[in-house]
Amino acid sequence: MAIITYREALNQALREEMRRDPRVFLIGEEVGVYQGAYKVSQNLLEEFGPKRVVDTPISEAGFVGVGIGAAMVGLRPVVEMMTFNFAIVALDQIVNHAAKILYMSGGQFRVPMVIRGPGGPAVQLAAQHSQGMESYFYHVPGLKVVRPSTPRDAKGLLKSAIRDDNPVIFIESETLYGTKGEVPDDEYTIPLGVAEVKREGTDVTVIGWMGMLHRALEVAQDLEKEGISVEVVDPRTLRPMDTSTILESVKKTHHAVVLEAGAGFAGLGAEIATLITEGAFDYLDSPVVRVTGANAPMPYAKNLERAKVPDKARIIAGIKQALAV
Amino acid sequence: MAIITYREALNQALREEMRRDPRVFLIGEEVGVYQGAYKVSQNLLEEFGPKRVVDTPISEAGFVGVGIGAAMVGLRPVVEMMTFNFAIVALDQIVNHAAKILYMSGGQFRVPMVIRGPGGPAVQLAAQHSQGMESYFYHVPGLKVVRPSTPRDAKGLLKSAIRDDNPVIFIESETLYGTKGEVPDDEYTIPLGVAEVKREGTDVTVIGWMGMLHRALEVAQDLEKEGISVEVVDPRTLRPMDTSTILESVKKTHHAVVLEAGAGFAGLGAEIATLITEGAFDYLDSPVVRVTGANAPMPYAKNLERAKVPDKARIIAGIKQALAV
Amino acid sequence: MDKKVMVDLLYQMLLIRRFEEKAAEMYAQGKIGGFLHLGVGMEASCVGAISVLRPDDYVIAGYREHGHCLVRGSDPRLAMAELFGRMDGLSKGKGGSMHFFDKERNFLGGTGIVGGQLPIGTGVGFAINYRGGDQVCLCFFGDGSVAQGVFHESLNMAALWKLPVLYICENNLYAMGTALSRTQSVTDIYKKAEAYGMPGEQVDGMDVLAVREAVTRAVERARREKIPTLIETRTYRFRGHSMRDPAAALYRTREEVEEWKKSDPIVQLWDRMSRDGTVSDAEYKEMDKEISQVMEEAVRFAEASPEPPLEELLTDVHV
Amino acid sequence: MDKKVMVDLLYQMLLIRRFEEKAAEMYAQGKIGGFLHLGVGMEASCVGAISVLRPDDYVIAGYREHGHCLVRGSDPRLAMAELFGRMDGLSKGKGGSMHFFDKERNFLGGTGIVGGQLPIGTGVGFAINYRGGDQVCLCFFGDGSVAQGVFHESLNMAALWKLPVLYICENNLYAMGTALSRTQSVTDIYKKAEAYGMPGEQVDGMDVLAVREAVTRAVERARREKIPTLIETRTYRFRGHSMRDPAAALYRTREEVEEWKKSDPIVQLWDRMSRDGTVSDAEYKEMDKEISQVMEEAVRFAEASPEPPLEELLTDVHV
Ligand SMILES: Cc1ncc(C[n+]2csc(CCOP(=O)(O)OP(=O)(O)O)c2C)c(N)n1
Ligand SMILES: Cc1ncc(C[n+]2csc(CCOP(=O)(O)OP(=O)(O)O)c2C)c(N)n1
Ligand SMILES: [Mg+2]
Ligand SMILES: [Mg+2]
Repeated sequence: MAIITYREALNQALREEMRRDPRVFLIGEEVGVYQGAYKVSQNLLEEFGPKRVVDTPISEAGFVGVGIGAAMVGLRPVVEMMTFNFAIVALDQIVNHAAKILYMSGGQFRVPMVIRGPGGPAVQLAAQHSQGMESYFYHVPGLKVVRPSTPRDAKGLLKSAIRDDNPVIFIESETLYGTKGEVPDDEYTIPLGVAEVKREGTDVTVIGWMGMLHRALEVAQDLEKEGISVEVVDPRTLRPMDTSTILESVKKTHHAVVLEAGAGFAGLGAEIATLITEGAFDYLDSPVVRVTGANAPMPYAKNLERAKVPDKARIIAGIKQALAV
Repeated sequence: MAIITYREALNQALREEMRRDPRVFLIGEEVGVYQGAYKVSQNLLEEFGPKRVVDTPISEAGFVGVGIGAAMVGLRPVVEMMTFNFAIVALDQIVNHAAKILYMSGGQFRVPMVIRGPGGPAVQLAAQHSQGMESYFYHVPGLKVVRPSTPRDAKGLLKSAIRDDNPVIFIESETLYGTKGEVPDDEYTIPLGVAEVKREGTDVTVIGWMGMLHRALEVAQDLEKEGISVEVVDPRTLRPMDTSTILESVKKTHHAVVLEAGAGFAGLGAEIATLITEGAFDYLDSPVVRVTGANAPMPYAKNLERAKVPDKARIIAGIKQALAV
Repeated sequence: MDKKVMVDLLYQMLLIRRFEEKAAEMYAQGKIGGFLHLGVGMEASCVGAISVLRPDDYVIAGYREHGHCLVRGSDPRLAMAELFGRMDGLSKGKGGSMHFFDKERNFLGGTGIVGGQLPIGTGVGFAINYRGGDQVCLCFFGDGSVAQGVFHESLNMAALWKLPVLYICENNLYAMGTALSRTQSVTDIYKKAEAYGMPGEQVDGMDVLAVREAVTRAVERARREKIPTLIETRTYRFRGHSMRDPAAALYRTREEVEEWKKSDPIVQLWDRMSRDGTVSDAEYKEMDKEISQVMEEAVRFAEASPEPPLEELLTDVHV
Repeated sequence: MDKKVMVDLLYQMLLIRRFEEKAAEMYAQGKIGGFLHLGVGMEASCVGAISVLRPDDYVIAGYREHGHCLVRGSDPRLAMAELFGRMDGLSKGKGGSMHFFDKERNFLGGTGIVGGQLPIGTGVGFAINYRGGDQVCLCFFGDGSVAQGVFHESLNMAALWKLPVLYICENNLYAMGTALSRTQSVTDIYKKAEAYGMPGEQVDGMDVLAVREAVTRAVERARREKIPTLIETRTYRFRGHSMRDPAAALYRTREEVEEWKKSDPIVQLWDRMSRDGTVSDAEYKEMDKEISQVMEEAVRFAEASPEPPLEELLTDVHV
């Protein structure tokens, strides 16, 4: 298996799917000449030309709508959001149109499109460029939402997302683009809606994704030395959620901690905690613990930014709270 | 006490606050000449003139931004969303600007504005006009979110919202505008962030708001005959949530049911259920039960629409599940 | 002009008129719920424009789209069943009046969000070019929609990328209760085309032949040269904004309405054809009778169609 | 023109230039993080425009707003401390480069969302009229921002309601890596004013006096007659989009950059003033030295300022 970056994995997925299916095209700000704001689309313009790698004006609502229209008549657009912070100006197109057209048309019109780009906390980009904007999508019937945390998942899930006949929100991470990992040499896909146990353990289940997942894995290693065995579950697709993999783990460990980089109130962590409580109440030895970001916009100052997102110490404290040790 | 409609209560609140404070003005689509799409602003143009009752083009992002700019330099706008379904095209202004400017400016600029209008399910308006669009706001630090369920609350809370120095999302309901209730004759306000026990009971706590609250109150009456005593709590302000009133009730009843008209996944019901589980785990005799709308866009057909939102039978079933009877 | 074409235009306009009158009647009887926005008085615009198209062209519109869907060839029975919220409706009763869709006829809706169709129609034009076709897409919207940001974003992209899209603004002078002059600083909508370097044209939207002619030219330009056009059809709705605004009296005078009714597009065309001798009184009456029967049948069909089964609540959420 | 005014214009441009050069240096040293968008080369636009204002007028801009804030009179020490993320920064270090705000100087930000400032600036104009004042609001944005829907919505409202707002498009020909001709079908931005019935004007954005003159006229029109204006200043950024695009080589040639550098606004004005004898070489050097000292002091101040205390994480979320 090759070891490549998360960015390269995404690039490969795009390239392979564009080679496989001429209906797939990439559209967004700076995806072509500039090779992508975060270089995910590096060299794609060169290979596929400006017809299939389309630079747009700064009109997110407009070009998401272009994707929807193209999808309705048979193409398979991949729309890049430079970051998901900007998806908010296109939210009406995503939520009121892409997500609902299949339903409103009684099943007549499909909208097979992927909207992808980085989201979640970045580094010193402050309140408008570093936030959990994605929270809204989780709630919307008609959407699928994917959050890949490793190069392997990024590639396999993006390929599945592109082949899916529904609108898929695919949210990457600025802080993960440069991270490396093993990726199979042969072609593969990873199905949407399937969680993965990223580390096995017996004492407590920690659920996390993106940056939080990696922090959880570090913490698990640290706690092993203290004799605490942490199982780490990565939902990978957050909508629809693979509840059974999570419940299976919790039924084994009897304790659960949910991590969330964004503000906690009304975040997805609450849903996961509730799913666990509903599905494994009698197995739980203690209430599910949420470890979440502070209830504030993201500050610019380094020290405040560090305090905003859960760090290892807070995750460890959360685990110990769950275990009451 | 006078008995007036929810609509009249809102109209009185607007009128009184506009009389009290010349900085308060109303802006939005059809608020003036047309007297409001739902007639909440009836006769305000007549009394206050076009300077203070401002009809706008259909530019929600634009006129929400106008409200923000005006608020930053000292006015106190009340921005009407014809319905909150349309707030989604203005979401960037609300979430990235109104909610964050105080923080990003290090406390320099306040944005004292109210964005109000109806939200939630309506009657046979289908997927785009009848939905829980408000879900997103609950998650955003910097916003307050109010959902008044009675004429008394509508008036008292709107007056507080207008006097609040923060951006307040104030979501009314098309299905409640015509409902009547007692409203104090003397001037009064109801503080934001304070829940109310709308009905006392001893066996189970039901938490609901808007249409769901009224359904819960009916159910409580029905169940009384069966010897089940239901306490009904109305959070009134959903952000910030008055968790202590809810916990107090649950600690008394040991059972809780959360109602939500919208789709359940990642909805506010999950947050409330989690807050209860976190805060009263040892008092709970059974897991918190959520009774929520179906996981689908809103259909137009009457029979499907009826099936989409929790009815009395489903609420009763939820309560009995919680009580294991 | 070809007699057959003219008779067809008359037929289409009358069909739409009678369909909507029947819908209003059914709404009053409580058979139809929610919002019902009628285009009575505005038929020349959608009929004149859409009559120009080939079957493989595309049409997209807003929530006042019954006419656009019907002239595209959709079955009035399925349309009526949709309004009734029944399983045989165009969208299985899940969409209702604001969400007519007909995939077989390349009719893409039907949106309740003012302006929401503009970027989507633009995307259809994008797809046409992508596939190397010579179809066109007609994208209809109201004068009120011009104030939305997506109008601007869409026209810029269409001009920039040379997309075969006609943006047809059905300017009925009001957006709900707001007169055009109170929502737009420049009330000649077609002039806004200049800001995008796109041809713009204003046309009498009560004259079906004038609309047809202007659209024919613009369609040719789009098909052959990939040039988009902004067309403004000046028209008027004889009724309120929706059935919930029956009197429409808060924002316009009875005189104004009466004045506009004098240029009723159906009466105008019929007058002309009867003057020309293209169609006799008897023929017209016969046509109207036939159409009325179609509507009776549509209502019968809709009444007879079952409510969607409850499983439908959860189908079509995902493919 | 008054010598004092000219010297001040020169001083302001140089102050901004040296501030940003210092910021770039500090960024390279890791003292500043996140995005840092510099306006080096574009100083004539903000200085020429804002120098016209009264203290009670208002200014709002985007994320490339250091210059706008400084020429408004903000203390470079506080600005530098903001970039350092320190408690004495303009926004207590919570905002950073993209979120300069200075309430005392009616400087309203500072937004990272392309076009986000346009409706807010429009609202400031609304408030001015509401209170019956004669102030104006200058609302700055880039050429890329013109494609956003809020541009269209804002200009329409401003023209419709006669708001005293100047919309100043700082057209540096690129939005990140995208040349203007690849984002706009009409690349003369000022012509878009016509669609709103608003005066539009294009001006050489490398010539501070030309900018000042055009803005003076437009400000008068806004103050006295409540007429908004769209002004396009043709300018150029000498550096990349942000510090993360140092070479800016993917989308423009070195020759193009060199060509534009010949019309460096500071060099231009200084040349002219030295030719006129308004300012001598020695005086200019003295000015530059003084400014350099201001920057050294700003850095010292920023370094010395403490990080915000941790409580600040949760303050200013609500009033
Ligand atoms: C984004 C959005 N804002 C507001 C509304 C409410 N609304 C529905 S129709 C309408 C008026 C639209 O007028 P126009 O575009 O002229 O179309 P017409 O009704 O005249 O055909 C408004 C404001 C909406 N549906 N969507
Ligand atoms: C809504 C939104 N979309 C995209 C971006 C990413 N972005 C930041 S700056 C920029 C280019 C803006 O160009 P222009 O308006 O010309 O201003 P300039 O940078 O040239 O000063 C883009 C696309 C953003 N910040 N906000
Ligand atoms: Mg209209
Ligand atoms: Mg630019």
